[in-house]
Amino acid sequence: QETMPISGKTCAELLEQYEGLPFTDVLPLEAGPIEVDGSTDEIVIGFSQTGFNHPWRIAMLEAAQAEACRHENVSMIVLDGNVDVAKQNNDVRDLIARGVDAVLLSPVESAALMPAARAVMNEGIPLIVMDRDVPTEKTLFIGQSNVTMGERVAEVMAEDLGGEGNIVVITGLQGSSPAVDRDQGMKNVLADHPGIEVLAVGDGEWIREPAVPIMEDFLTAFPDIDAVFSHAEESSWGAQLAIARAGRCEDGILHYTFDGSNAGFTSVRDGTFRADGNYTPFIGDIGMRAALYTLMGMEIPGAEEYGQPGVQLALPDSPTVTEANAEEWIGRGWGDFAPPLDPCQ
Amino acid sequence: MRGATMTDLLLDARGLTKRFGDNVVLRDVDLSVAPGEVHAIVGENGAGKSTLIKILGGVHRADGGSMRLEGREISLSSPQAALDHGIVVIHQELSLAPHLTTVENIFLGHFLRNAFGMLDHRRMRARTDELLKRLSIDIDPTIPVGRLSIAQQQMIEIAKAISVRAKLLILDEPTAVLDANRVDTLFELIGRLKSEGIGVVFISHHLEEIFRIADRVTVLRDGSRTGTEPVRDVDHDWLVSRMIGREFESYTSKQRQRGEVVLELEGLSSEGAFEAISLQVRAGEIVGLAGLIGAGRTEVAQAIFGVRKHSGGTMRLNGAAVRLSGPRAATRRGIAYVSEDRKAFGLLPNRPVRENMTISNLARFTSFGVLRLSRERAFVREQIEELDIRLSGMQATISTLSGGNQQKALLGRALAGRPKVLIFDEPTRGVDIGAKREIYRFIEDLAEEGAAILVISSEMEEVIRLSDRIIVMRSGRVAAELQRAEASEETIMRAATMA
Amino acid sequence: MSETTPSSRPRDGAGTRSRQQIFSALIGRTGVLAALILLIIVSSFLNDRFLSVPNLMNVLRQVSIVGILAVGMTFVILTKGIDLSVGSILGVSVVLFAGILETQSMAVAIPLGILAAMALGLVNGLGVAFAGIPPFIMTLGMLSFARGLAFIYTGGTPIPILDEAFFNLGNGYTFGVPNPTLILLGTLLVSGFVLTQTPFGRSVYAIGSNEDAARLSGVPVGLYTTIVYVISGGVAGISGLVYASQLSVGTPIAGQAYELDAIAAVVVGGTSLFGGKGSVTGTLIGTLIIGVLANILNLTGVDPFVQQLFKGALIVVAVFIMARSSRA
Amino acid sequence: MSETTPSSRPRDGAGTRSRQQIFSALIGRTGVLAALILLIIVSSFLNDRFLSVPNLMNVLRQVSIVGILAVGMTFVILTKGIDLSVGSILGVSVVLFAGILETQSMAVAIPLGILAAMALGLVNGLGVAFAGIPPFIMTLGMLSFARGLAFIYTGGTPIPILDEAFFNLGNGYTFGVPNPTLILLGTLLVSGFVLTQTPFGRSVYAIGSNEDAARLSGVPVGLYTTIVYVISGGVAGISGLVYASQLSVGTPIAGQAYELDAIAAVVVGGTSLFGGKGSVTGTLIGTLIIGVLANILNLTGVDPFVQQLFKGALIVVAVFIMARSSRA
Ligand SMILES: Nc1ncnc2c1ncn2[C@@H]1O[C@H](COP(=O)(O)OP(=O)(O)OP(=O)(O)O)[C@@H](O)[C@H]1O
Ligand SMILES: Nc1ncnc2c1ncn2[C@@H]1O[C@H](COP(=O)(O)OP(=O)(O)OP(=O)(O)O)[C@@H](O)[C@H]1O
Ligand SMILES: [Mg+2]
Ligand SMILES: [Mg+2]
Repeated sequence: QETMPISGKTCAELLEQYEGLPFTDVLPLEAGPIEVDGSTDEIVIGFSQTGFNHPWRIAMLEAAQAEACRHENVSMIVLDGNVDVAKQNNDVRDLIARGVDAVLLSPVESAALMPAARAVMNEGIPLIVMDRDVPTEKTLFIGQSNVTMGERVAEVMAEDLGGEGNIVVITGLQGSSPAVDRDQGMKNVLADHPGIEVLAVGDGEWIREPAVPIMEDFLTAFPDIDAVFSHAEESSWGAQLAIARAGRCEDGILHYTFDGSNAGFTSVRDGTFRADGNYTPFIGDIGMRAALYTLMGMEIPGAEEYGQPGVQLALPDSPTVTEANAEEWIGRGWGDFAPPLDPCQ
Repeated sequence: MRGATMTDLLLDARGLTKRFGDNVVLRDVDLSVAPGEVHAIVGENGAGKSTLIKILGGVHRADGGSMRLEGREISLSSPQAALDHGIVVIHQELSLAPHLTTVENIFLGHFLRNAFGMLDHRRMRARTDELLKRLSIDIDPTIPVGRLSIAQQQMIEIAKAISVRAKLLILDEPTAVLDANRVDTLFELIGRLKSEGIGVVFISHHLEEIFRIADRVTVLRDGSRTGTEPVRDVDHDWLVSRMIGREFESYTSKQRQRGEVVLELEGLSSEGAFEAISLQVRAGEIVGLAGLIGAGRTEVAQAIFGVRKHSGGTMRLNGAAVRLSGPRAATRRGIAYVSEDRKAFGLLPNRPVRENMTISNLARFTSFGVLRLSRERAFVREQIEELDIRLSGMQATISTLSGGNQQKALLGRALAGRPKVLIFDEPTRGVDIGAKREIYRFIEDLAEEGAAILVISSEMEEVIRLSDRIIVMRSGRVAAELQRAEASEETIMRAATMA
Repeated sequence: MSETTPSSRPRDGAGTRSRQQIFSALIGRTGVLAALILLIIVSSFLNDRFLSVPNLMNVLRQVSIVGILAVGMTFVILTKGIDLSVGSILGVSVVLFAGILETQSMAVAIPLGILAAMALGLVNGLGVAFAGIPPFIMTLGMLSFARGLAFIYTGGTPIPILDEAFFNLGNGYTFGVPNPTLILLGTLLVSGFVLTQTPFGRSVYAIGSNEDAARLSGVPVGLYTTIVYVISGGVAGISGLVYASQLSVGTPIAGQAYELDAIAAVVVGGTSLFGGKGSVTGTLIGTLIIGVLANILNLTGVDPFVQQLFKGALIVVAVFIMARSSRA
Repeated sequence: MSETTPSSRPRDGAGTRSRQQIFSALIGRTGVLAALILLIIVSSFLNDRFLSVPNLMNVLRQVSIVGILAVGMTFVILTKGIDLSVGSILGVSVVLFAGILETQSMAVAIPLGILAAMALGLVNGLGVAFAGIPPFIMTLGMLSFARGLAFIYTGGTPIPILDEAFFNLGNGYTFGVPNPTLILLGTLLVSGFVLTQTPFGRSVYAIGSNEDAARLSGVPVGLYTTIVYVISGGVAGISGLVYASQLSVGTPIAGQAYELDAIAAVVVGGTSLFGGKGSVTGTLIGTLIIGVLANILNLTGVDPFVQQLFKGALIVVAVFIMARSSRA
């Protein structure tokens, strides 16, 4: 059986995953061929993704691929923006040149994809923007806000700490938009909690490896750390490893993190993390359905003005996952891998 | 040797043919060497001598022909294979690793190992000391060879060659960078090897050396063998005529008109290189700078050209004291310098001949900041004609020319700056006898046109032949100044070596 | 690995060789062009939209940023150097354009951004030419340093560019050709002219071919080497101008890893990393080869992970074929 | 840029110079060490925890991944080559360790992962040594190619490693020293021994110093050059082992851009990019200089953006000082 690009999964596997997706009731769509103007000709949907350097991005793609698998005349072209606005700009134009029927776009950078987005709309091709917005005309925007997500997680932290304490921050890749937004969210909250001091900031690049030496050095430099605010689950796991190595498990350093994977939720349940920003990648299938709705000439229920050009689809909020709701969320996050062993346990 | 039977021969190569693309550089060449024989090979630049040697050394594979060593057919697929057969080659290009020490270079490719298969440093050091002593080389064998002089490096190559038990030793122009004393040492060594029954193949452009040590000589012209004779049966003229395919017309130099003093050094010193050098060169005069290698002649030239700082003394150009900041300033003042080391300091190897010849004075071919290519081409064409440079066209990459023609192109470059003072450092190193004469004529013509010329050469014959006056240097000082009439190999040598 | 082997000494009387030389020179030069044409032909069969005018315009626009960088890189590589910092310098100029445009006009922002890029190039040049630091190391340090500057300047947050005129500069057309493409062509023409028609250009080749010989011939090697890095920096600034105006955002990560793409374009275009040999025309062709490949892989929807394989293999194969054909 | 200048030629009768040469050689070698010691002294004043045993252990562990890569890189650079693909090869081995450990034991996973890394190194080696592709280009292609492989193998999603014993390998201690540090030291000792005490090792220097000379002396240049890239690949695999076992995750982006860190460590450690000169001891010191700098910048809480500036400047300054002192 044919495998899909990137994920390397077959439609059978993807359809099985589809069952577990949380938002299949948003813009519901029957399985089966898509009929446009009475014909069931091949429909090609272009998907320009920010980059595939993070499994969150792949989970988003897989959700879209699963939706495509439900409709035998729908196929996809998937392009990798390589976390480079210029490359993604080119990719989108290649999709136009290729003559795709609709474009799904998850931009690297809001403003930078504006010209490409305009070009898509000028060609009369439906444009569904996901995750990060583009400040220009579009068919639909679907996304959550990393700023408010950051605020929620930081609120949990502020409450846990009772508004008093020393924290260190391990950011996502410097300059990348979710890192900037999550940081902004945290700063918004900390502005109200002057008792919480940021001791140091390091660049965890979304991954585990750089977080370990950074945290080790922070532990050396600061005898009293109450919490680690990290932009990525991977970096948090790395920080926990550093804590264990330093023999500081007893300090009870708390972890606040983001990404919303099942593994992350498991770590919350097991007490490794205190809170996990539940930023869902399962907008991929919604985006795919929105594109198909548009092609079929159907209204998108729930689409609303939102102060930017175009309309948006407001998603039900995904609550921040803490001890209280972790059990309930395991299996509803993304990714089917296990968290690492907690070296402190 | 003519009567020698096949089995007596150490090496018997027949019908060797070599093509590069569709350019046939060796055509059906035979070469045989008997044990204890020194067999010389001569020929013009590009005649195919080194190519022949490289086939014998396993660097190139012949396209045709066969080789027998001690009567057995051999086939050499790599330098290693040749070494395994006891064929040891000293190539024309120095092949030492400059960062490695003398010890390491000597044993490179056949390191001595201890019982554990690891390097046996002590044994290698001992063997090295022995070899160096045998060749009277006085150096520290544990410093990188890149820090040694070219002559010393050449001697190390020789030491390296005899460190393996060779049956056949092949030397491609080993004497090109050696001074008279070291040539003597080398020839003594060859004599000893001969007596041990080792066969030697020897290449040189210095024909007198052939008569000194060779038993037989083979002449190559354009890739074909034009003769093989016992040396005692032939003379200089025979060799030359076989090499260039015609008789050499004898040459008489014309009288030159001397003018004002153009270049004058007074008590010029440079720490560690030379001291209190005073000399004058007049317009229309050729002054020779003779001496042993290492006497400091190149350093003096470098100081004049502004490449080397001088700590004391004055330099005057047309009577006015000058201090040059570098080659650019020197070129602007009308000084040109042709380096002794063509490869390192002369050629722009992957650029066309045209660009090579004009790089020293592009301003001359520029107006309003833009190169005037037609003006450039005219100059280059003129020089090619003047110097009789043989090439496919001025766009040919210079490294595809033979050594002699490369050298001529660089002489042409020197003229781009319309110099009034020219310094030629070893202008005929590695150049064949035909090209050599053309270069002499060229230098003399320049002088006749009024240039002031300084010629540095380690070849006595050359200095004597060219110079109106000869300054002999020894250990960084002027040892003697000889007028043309007093100059002979003997007087120069005495001045150059007397303690 | 080295280019001169002991066996490479040529023979006299080159007459017999000349035909062969011309032939191999032609293959060498047209080899790259032939590869491009072949790629175009194959692509046009793989996808029928490939040869459409809008798509060709796309390709031309898409290659412009890296293409411009590659032109500057050509100067550096011709001198036997390398400039790993062009991506970061592009990043600095991009954030400067954005930052200055917040309060100033284009007429102020453009020259300032490009001057800053030239200044960074000047530091590279002085380090290489006068402090004796190997180009690889000098520009590796600058890669990190300049990127740091871009981050510090922006505080890590992208600066949006709202200037409409600036936007049009990067996204508009002149005589039906996308402006970025015109900027690329302009850079290319000027560079080609400088390299082939001026004493400076000639000297750049000489320095790369044999630096010591160039110095002894009176070429001001230090000065010219410095200028070459200033050019590379300035050209990175121009490329940054195209980037910023096309994408209307000053992001501090702009241009990350572009140096490798630029180097690849130069080398695929036939310029030797050993200096002294090559041309900006070759660089243009190299850029187009890489650009067309990326385009056709996208058009045919090849798995992006597999595209990485292709990209890696292409560089090697292209250089291998070129090495073969120029040896033949 | 080139190492010989017309004025740097020594004169005959080397006896007079030898004392000075020994002196400058000493400075050259101890220059790097002195820089490290100076950095350590300064650091101990900047932060009083710097010299604590746990922190020093941290530094030693932190440098191990790049340090091991740098040891392999030293071989390559000594031959005048460069290996830009080590980061990607590390990535391939990391995902392989993780993938194989899902179903197999450590005893299977470790050799397979390292063998795969050596195989990729072999491709590099054959390309450089026998196809005549310049090392920069060959390994640039491999950089992209191997990264593509890692992504394809994982489908882009990290593979967690749950094997307890494997985790302990990367995080445990032996004789009180962190295992990664021991692996680094082991790699270093073996490499140092090979480079200085075996015919192969000296031949590596000879190839970098003068490839033609080495060939003419009967050194099997092609074979040895190939082996050098196999070593570099294999050592990247070992480094990948440290990575995977420390972090217990097989992520396809493991090791991105590490090649530049490794090269920086080698060059700061005094090995010449022009081949033939250098040592793994120097590489260790270079690695430590970079590692200590990163550590002290973290300890003193310097802004990550500013850290980039320091890192860039350090590389250049270190090499500049070394160039000076070895010239003196
Ligand atoms: N590797 C090669 N590729 C192409 N042509 C070559 C090669 N090596 C040598 N040749 C040609 O072979 C001819 C013979 O060169 P060779 O080096 O044998 O001459 P030679 O007699 O040693 O000259 P010289 O006296 O200058 O050393 C040269 O003209 C050169 O063009
Ligand atoms: N190409 C070279 N490479 C290394 N050392 C050299 C070279 N040429 C000359 N030397 C050394 O430089 C020192 C200064 O000698 P210099 O060249 O000035 O003397 P010279 O009398 O001109 O000798 P030569 O006959 O070699 O030109 C000597 O030790 C000499 O051996
Ligand atoms: Mg020869
Ligand atoms: Mg000399």
